Amino acid sequence: MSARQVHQLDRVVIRFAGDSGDGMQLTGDRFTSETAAFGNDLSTLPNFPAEIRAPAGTLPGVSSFQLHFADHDILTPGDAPDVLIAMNPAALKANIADLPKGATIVVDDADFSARALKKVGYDGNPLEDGSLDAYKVHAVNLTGITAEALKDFDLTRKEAGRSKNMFALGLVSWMYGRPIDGTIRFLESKFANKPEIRDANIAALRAGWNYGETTEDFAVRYEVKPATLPAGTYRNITGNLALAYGLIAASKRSGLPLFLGAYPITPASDILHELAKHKRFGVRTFQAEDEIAGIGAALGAAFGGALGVTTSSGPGIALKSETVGLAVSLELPLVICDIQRGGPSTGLPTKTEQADLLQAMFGRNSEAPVPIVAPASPGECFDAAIEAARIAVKYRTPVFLLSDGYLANGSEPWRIPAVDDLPTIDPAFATAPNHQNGGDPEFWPYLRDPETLARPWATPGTPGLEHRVGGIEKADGTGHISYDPDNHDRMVRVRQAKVDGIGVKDLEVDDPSGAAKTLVIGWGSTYGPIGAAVRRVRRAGNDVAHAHVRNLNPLPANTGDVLKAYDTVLCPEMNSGQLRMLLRARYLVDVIGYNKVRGLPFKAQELATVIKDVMDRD
Amino acid sequence: MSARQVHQLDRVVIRFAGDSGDGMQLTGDRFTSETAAFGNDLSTLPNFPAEIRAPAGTLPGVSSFQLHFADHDILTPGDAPDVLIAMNPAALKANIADLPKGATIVVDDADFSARALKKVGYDGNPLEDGSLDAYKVHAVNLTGITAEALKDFDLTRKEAGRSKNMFALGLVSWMYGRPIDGTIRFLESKFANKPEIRDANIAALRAGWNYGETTEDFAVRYEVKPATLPAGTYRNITGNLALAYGLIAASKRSGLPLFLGAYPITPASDILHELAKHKRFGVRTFQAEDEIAGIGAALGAAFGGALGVTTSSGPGIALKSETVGLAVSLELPLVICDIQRGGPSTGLPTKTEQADLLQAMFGRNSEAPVPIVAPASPGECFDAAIEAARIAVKYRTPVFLLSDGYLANGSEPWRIPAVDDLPTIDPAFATAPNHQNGGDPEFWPYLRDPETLARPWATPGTPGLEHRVGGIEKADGTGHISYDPDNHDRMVRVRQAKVDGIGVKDLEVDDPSGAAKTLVIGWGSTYGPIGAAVRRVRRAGNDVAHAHVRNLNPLPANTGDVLKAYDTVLCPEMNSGQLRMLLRARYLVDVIGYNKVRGLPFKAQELATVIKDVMDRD
Amino acid sequence: MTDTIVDIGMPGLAGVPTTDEPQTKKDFTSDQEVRWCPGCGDYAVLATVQGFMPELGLRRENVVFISGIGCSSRFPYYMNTYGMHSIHGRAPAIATGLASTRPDLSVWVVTGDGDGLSIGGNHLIHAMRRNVNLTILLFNNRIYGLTKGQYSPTSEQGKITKSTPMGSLDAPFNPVSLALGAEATFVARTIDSDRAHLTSVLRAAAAHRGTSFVEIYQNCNIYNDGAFEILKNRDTRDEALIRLEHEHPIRFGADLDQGVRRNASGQLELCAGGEPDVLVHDAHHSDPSVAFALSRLADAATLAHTPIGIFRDVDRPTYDDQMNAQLQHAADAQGEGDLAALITGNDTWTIE
Amino acid sequence: MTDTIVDIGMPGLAGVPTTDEPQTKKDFTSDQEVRWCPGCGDYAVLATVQGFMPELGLRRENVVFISGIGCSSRFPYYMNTYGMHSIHGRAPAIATGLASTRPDLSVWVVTGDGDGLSIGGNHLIHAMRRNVNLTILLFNNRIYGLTKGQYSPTSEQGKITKSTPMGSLDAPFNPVSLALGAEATFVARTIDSDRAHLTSVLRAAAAHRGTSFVEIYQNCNIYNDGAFEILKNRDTRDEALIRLEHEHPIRFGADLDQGVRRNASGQLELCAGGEPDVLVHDAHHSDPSVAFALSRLADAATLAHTPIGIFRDVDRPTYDDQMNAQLQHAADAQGEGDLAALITGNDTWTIE
Ligand SMILES: Cc1ncc(C[n+]2csc(CCOP(=O)(O)OP(=O)(O)O)c2C)c(N)n1
Ligand SMILES: Cc1ncc(C[n+]2csc(CCOP(=O)(O)OP(=O)(O)O)c2C)c(N)n1
Ligand code: SF4
Ligand code: SF4
Ligand SMILES: [Mg+2]
Ligand SMILES: [Mg+2]
Repeated sequence: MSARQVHQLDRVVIRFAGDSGDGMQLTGDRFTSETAAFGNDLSTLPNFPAEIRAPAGTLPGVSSFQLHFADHDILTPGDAPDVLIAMNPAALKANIADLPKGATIVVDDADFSARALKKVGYDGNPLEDGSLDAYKVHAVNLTGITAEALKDFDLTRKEAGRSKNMFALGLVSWMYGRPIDGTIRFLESKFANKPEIRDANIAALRAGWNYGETTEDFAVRYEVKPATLPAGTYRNITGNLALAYGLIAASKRSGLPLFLGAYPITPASDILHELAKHKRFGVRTFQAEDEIAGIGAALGAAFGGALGVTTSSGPGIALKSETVGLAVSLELPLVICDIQRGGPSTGLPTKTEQADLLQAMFGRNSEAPVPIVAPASPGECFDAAIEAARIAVKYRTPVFLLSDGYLANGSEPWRIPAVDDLPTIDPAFATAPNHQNGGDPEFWPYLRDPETLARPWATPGTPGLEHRVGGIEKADGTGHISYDPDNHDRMVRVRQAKVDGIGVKDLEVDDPSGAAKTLVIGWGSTYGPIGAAVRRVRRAGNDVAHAHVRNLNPLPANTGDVLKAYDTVLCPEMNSGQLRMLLRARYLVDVIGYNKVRGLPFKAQELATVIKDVMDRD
Repeated sequence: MSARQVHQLDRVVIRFAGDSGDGMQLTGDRFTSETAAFGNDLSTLPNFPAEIRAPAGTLPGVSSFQLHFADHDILTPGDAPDVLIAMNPAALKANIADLPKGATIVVDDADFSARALKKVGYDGNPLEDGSLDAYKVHAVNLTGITAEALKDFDLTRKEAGRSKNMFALGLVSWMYGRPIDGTIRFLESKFANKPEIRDANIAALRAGWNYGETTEDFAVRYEVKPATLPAGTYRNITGNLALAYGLIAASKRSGLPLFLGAYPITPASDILHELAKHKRFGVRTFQAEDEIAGIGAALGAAFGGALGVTTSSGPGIALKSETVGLAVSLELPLVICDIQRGGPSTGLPTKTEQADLLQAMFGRNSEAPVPIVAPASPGECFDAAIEAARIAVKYRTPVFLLSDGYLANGSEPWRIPAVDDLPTIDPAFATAPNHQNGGDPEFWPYLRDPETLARPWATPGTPGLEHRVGGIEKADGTGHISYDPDNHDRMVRVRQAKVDGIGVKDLEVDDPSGAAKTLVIGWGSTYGPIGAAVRRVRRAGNDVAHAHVRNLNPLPANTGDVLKAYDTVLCPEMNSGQLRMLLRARYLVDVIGYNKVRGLPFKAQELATVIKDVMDRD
Repeated sequence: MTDTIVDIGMPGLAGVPTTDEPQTKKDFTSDQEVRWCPGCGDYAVLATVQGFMPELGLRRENVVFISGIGCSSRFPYYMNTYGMHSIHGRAPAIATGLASTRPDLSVWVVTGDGDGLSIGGNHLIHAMRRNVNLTILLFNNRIYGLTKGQYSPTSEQGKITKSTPMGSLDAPFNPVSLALGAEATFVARTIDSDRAHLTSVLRAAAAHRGTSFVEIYQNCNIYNDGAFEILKNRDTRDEALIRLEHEHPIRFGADLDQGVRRNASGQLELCAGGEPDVLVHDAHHSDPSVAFALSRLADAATLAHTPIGIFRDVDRPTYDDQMNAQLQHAADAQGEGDLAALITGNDTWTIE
Repeated sequence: MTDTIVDIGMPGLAGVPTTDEPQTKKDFTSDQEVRWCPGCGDYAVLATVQGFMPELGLRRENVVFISGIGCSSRFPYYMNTYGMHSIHGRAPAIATGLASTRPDLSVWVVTGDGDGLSIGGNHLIHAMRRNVNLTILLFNNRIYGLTKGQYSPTSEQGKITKSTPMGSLDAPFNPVSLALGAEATFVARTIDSDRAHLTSVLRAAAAHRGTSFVEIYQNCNIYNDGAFEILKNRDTRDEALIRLEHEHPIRFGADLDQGVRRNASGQLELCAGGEPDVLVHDAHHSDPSVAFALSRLADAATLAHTPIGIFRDVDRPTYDDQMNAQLQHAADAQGEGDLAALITGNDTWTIE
């Protein structure tokens, strides 16, 4: 390391921002890997426009990636960046408001022409008009220097300029002492058959590092020591990747071949893309003509004895609702993953939201109860997938898994579990008749397990168990069509009782002092922000409890007791109060809501303030 | 009238039952019209199988029609029949359990052969084995006598036998002194171009009447005096017919051409059939390729300035959910009629249920609030249609109208309103720019009416107001695409506030003594059974209040006060407790549920007992 | 699950276990009471299918019937095999998932003109495009039966029904033309009441590997009685029906006195049966154009000159076979998946 | 709402009010910033459509563009007319409701190969069957653009995409064949970059009364760049493109040295342009068979010998015209509806 002065920091929030075409997501991903490899705890927040590539240099075209890394365990991508890397005026304009005074800005000043500035509504040049005086600004001609550095390659200046993101990455890696060999390896394999591009990018990366090393512009480097997390082998993982792996794990642990029926939709598509890569695991992926065919095919596969899965987001889930009702009536295992995004309707396709809870609970005709699980962090998507499959197979029922855009694309270090520690799932297929009619053995497809109320799962190919199932009401037991009023009433109750009876873990309450009077309850991806906020409130010397719901239907048996044990219950949600409504209806507890639907995760400070306010009320 | 002895009765419940092919629905309809014309109050309950014509003489093939008529106002089709007309052994077997001891049975004994009996599981002949001793049984060879009576027509005995339903109608009409000239007129027009059939049926009808008049078999006739209802001109009407008329009325009173986009489904299809007849009213009916196209076309028509309507039942409504979300986002008027039926999935297509309330509330992605209205009786479907259209047009929003199979096919006398008394609906189309940009006038499609929060409705063809709308989140005001976090949060709140702010009538409470401590609250078609039950409880000397919710979203402003004014609140529903959940969540009142999902309306006696039990609890 | 696989010379059934035990119609008849209207054409089709199945000699437990909603879609309840009565229009999608995961099953779809061509049209054309190994029986009665008689996408224009009291407005689909336009590899048409013909078409459909689309004209004697009378009535059928047979000249009429040929401008036209240039039917031709032209001979309104039989029967790799091949290839090339290795990936770090 | 209706010799626009004020491309350009990727073929199509509209001389306020979801479906935002960016695949259904109620509007649908042929396939074929008076522009880039590059129903078999790393398995739709199989009355194909050809097709489509289906080959330079290179590249296009013109012999090649004729067995085949029996194109023929045969000339994988231009253009009463006629007829025959009489009916009784 150079003799440059080094500042110790316990945590840093850094944001890369540029045009959709500038490769900011890739740059962020790489810096994240370096940081993970270095051993910091981290949390990320990608943020990109719905358009593929809105015109260069415009505000709608800005894409960004935020990373929070620390020497201790952290829960969120950070409220406000300490450092902003801005690749053009638009990126600066679009992000400056989020920066606290004193923050560091590294900005590519290659094109701050009047035209470029006007395009984004700058009257003057912010680099000159003093409007950035409150920040530590490093204006560097990243494009120019990169092009210079690559002049020996046979690339046009324009082409060479494209590697500026790697130059920036090299520079920032130097600033924070990140190893770059991982990125070099990555570039080598990614551009294996485009050697010119490969070498150019690697050269740019190195040039960036050296630029930091050599120029006087950067007086200090920063060091963030590795975090001490629980022992184990770690990797960085996004929610969608963890979800895909969880589904494959569930397939392996159940011995059921995995069948995914899906239609592409943001932010769920990557699960389809990931699973499509793993055919050697016996994974079948079917890109259907629409969402209805996607879930239909998954249900057909389930009828045949596969682990049927369908993945989508809000609008696609709405289309599946009639078929979900059929699955409830057929009582076949099915996992339905809803990677929630901003709505209503097309809404904000690339932004996050958790407003599909009530759709999952009630979004189909008549009484059709469906279990719901929801992971609280990217890594938990792995466990949630296995849990959803477990419930689906054991109870012969469709199950909703509610993730969201933030979990899907956000990442965190994940302790890799030992395969043998993963739960096993027993399909317990029916193999023989289960009823005697006089002397003759018969198979009754709706004769239930008295304990779980699950019906037998007899798949085609099993001799002697030939039977027909359908969406018309069935006679309890035989499963024959029945219009009998009392039978219908009984079946409605049994389907409800089966879901209500599903065994789920008790709700855990984090209340270190045990003296808290206020409980903050949440579900899904608000876990991080709530957890971080609660820590702040405690650091400020107050007692507050936090409980996070992972099984939303049925709710943990102790939920009512937990709620009633506190004077005040606050439920922050990125919706208009959906879990809040369910809790109030069920337990008649005056749960208070804090609801913001901005397409972005809560900020820890924001929630800390809200919690404090609520506590001060009484 | 013959010198036969005449018994005065205040009310009679009669049920016609036979094969799907025996024309029981028609017979019931005719007897209902005669009874209406006679001036009794009445209530009907058709009940038929999902199969078009299950094989003759089998239990699944039995179709029935129940009619309750009285000399006072009544609220339900009656709990148990005083008289059963059974056209064959299957009809007897399928209905006998519903008859109280002492009831009268008129049964066609034309085919009580061993084969026929065995087909329905009779070991012996019930007409001979004494199993019917507790009833007044008239075994008459209706088929034979009818054939005899028609022997002069050139019809085979088999063909002639088909008129036995008219013979039965004639006989029963005689028993209760109903005029039959209306039916004769009906037959004359129905079979105008089949003179042979026409005359045969009329002859059979007369023969039936004369049979009663002449044979000794029927010793008594019964008389039920006309009821004294509020002054006015009345007609008998079913819920589906009233709903169709209500939509046409809304079209006339708003000046908006009516466009129905629908896909056939039981029990909603008859609304499509009815509206298709009224092209002279400028009504356009579009039988779409599916439910999604049905609502899509209706929405397209609404964009063009029509009164867009779509009609369906549970499974079809589930398919429409994504498009409902689009309508919420576009903020265009749209009326969505859900004629609820038994579920989940295909369920019990021809049976009633009220289990789509939560689907209407929450059945789509993200936060997409939609107003909901629900008629309480067949006749009220007329007003509900107008109310739904009023809200849709005034607030530029999709509106759900929740009817059900019982309201749809059931009928009651309906006081025909004077057209001029019907509310008028002002489309208030936008005709000019609503914003100044410097000097230039602009049209902002999302610039709202400060009071209703409704946006302007500018239809194509209006010069100067050209604009684009879409399902992506829009900037408050301009309506341009906006991914701005705060704008999204604001829009979510505004859409909710608009619906919450809809002006709806206060909840009326029926509490004559004002001393009741228990409130029974319901919605939809349970109005009749609850009302009748409440009367019984009161007749037994107890105080009980009844409130019936017609606007389910938003709920009437006084709902909370009403609930809190009683010690005990009971909410009977033909679902697992859907309104109950909404009330508990919103008002934290411990509403008790009574929930039966049998595909049939509640019985008054059943509810009376439940109410009494609840009252005795405290 | 599969065991004895005897090659019965039917590519469509390769991989489906057979049985040596003799089978009869009764073996394929379930204990459920049939609930169609007396006289419904569905009875005839059911009887023929039940009577035909034993010929295939498949293990009953490896046969699955999947249907949507409609009178015809009640079909699976009456077959003593595995079956699913699903929801309106979705059977092809559901069957696609089942067939793609279970090569050891013989999967049949039963649908109607409303179920398959109205709400389910998209799933149907996509199934044919993908060429999933399914046999689709579309019962075309040119009406919505179960919902009591509205017009359907195959009803003749101007049809008066409950929903169209002044007559329907839209031109009907020609299911055979639609299937050919959707890249179908097997397309046939037959009639409920013609047991022999229906059986021969079922045999060819079962033999075909890929999506076999079979349109069955079916009489709804309650809401559209006599819809196909012209093709059934002794006096009219010979003139109205054109029976297609592979490699045979296309002749029809009481004594084959009429035929089909191509006229100067390239269109097909009717001619005397004796003409030398009468078209010889080639169901196996890779180009669907002639089959398409044949599908246009019928008069949409009267059904005069309606060709029945197999319009097209060509080979194309099936979706499910290719999917299974990719799985096999992946496993062969990279070895069975190792879960531990997968979830570990290449970028890890360890904390003691 | 309608006023001055000048007959501009375009049946498809009869009833749509025109204006005398001169219009320019700018009049049809909205103030919204276009957000497609630089280089996207959509820009070319947008420019051509905006440039073409003034030729029609319609009142801007009587023109409506309705789209689904996809990159191409952002189109309406950029047209300074009325417009709706609806939901995925549903534009044809929405447009059907609008067109049926508003004969005074010129209704355009913009969709993509995924929007229109995958999720929206059923609405598309039914719109064509009904022959609603719409013009449907299907932007076919043979890929899902907006969702970042999965294969689509028009992608060539074996296509490697994010969702098909080992290659796609299903045979693509030929949109023209599908449309012809779905009873379409106007079917054409053109190319984003060929402004003159695109304009001529738009003109004919607008003139046609009924559903005009226009497939536009559109380059997605991000996820499927060069998909139509063979049809655009100077060196290959003459050999690859077959330009159809009504009543003209079907010739192609640099100096029209190639042609299309019908061979002995009745199939179309390529031949020397000079051959006497080169097929003369007849877009107005009532029988779609020849048009269908032409649609099969193109090689689904390479697009070699791809016909462009108008395959079919025939008259058939439109759904909306017939619907309006029924309303008119009902009113004429029975008089305008009387609400009071309607709700009263004939079976009433009065209580004083
Ligand atoms: C989602 C949904 N929409 C509508 C219906 C009502 N429905 C049941 S069957 C049917 C059409 C039946 O016609 P077809 O498919 O031709 O079958 P058929 O009864 O004529 O044999 C309809 C519209 C339904 N059950 N589900
Ligand atoms: C109901 C629903 N399903 C899926 C999506 C995601 N989605 C948006 S556009 C699209 C396909 C776009 O392909 P195409 O129609 O060819 O348009 P292009 O982007 O290629 O122009 C998909 C799958 C959605 N928005 N809504
Ligand atoms: S309604 Fe028609 S199709 Fe349905 S069962 Fe009866 S006859 Fe058959
Ligand atoms: S992704 Fe492709 S289709 Fe979409 S805007 Fe970019 S270039 Fe055009
Ligand atoms: Mg049918
Ligand atoms: Mg595309």
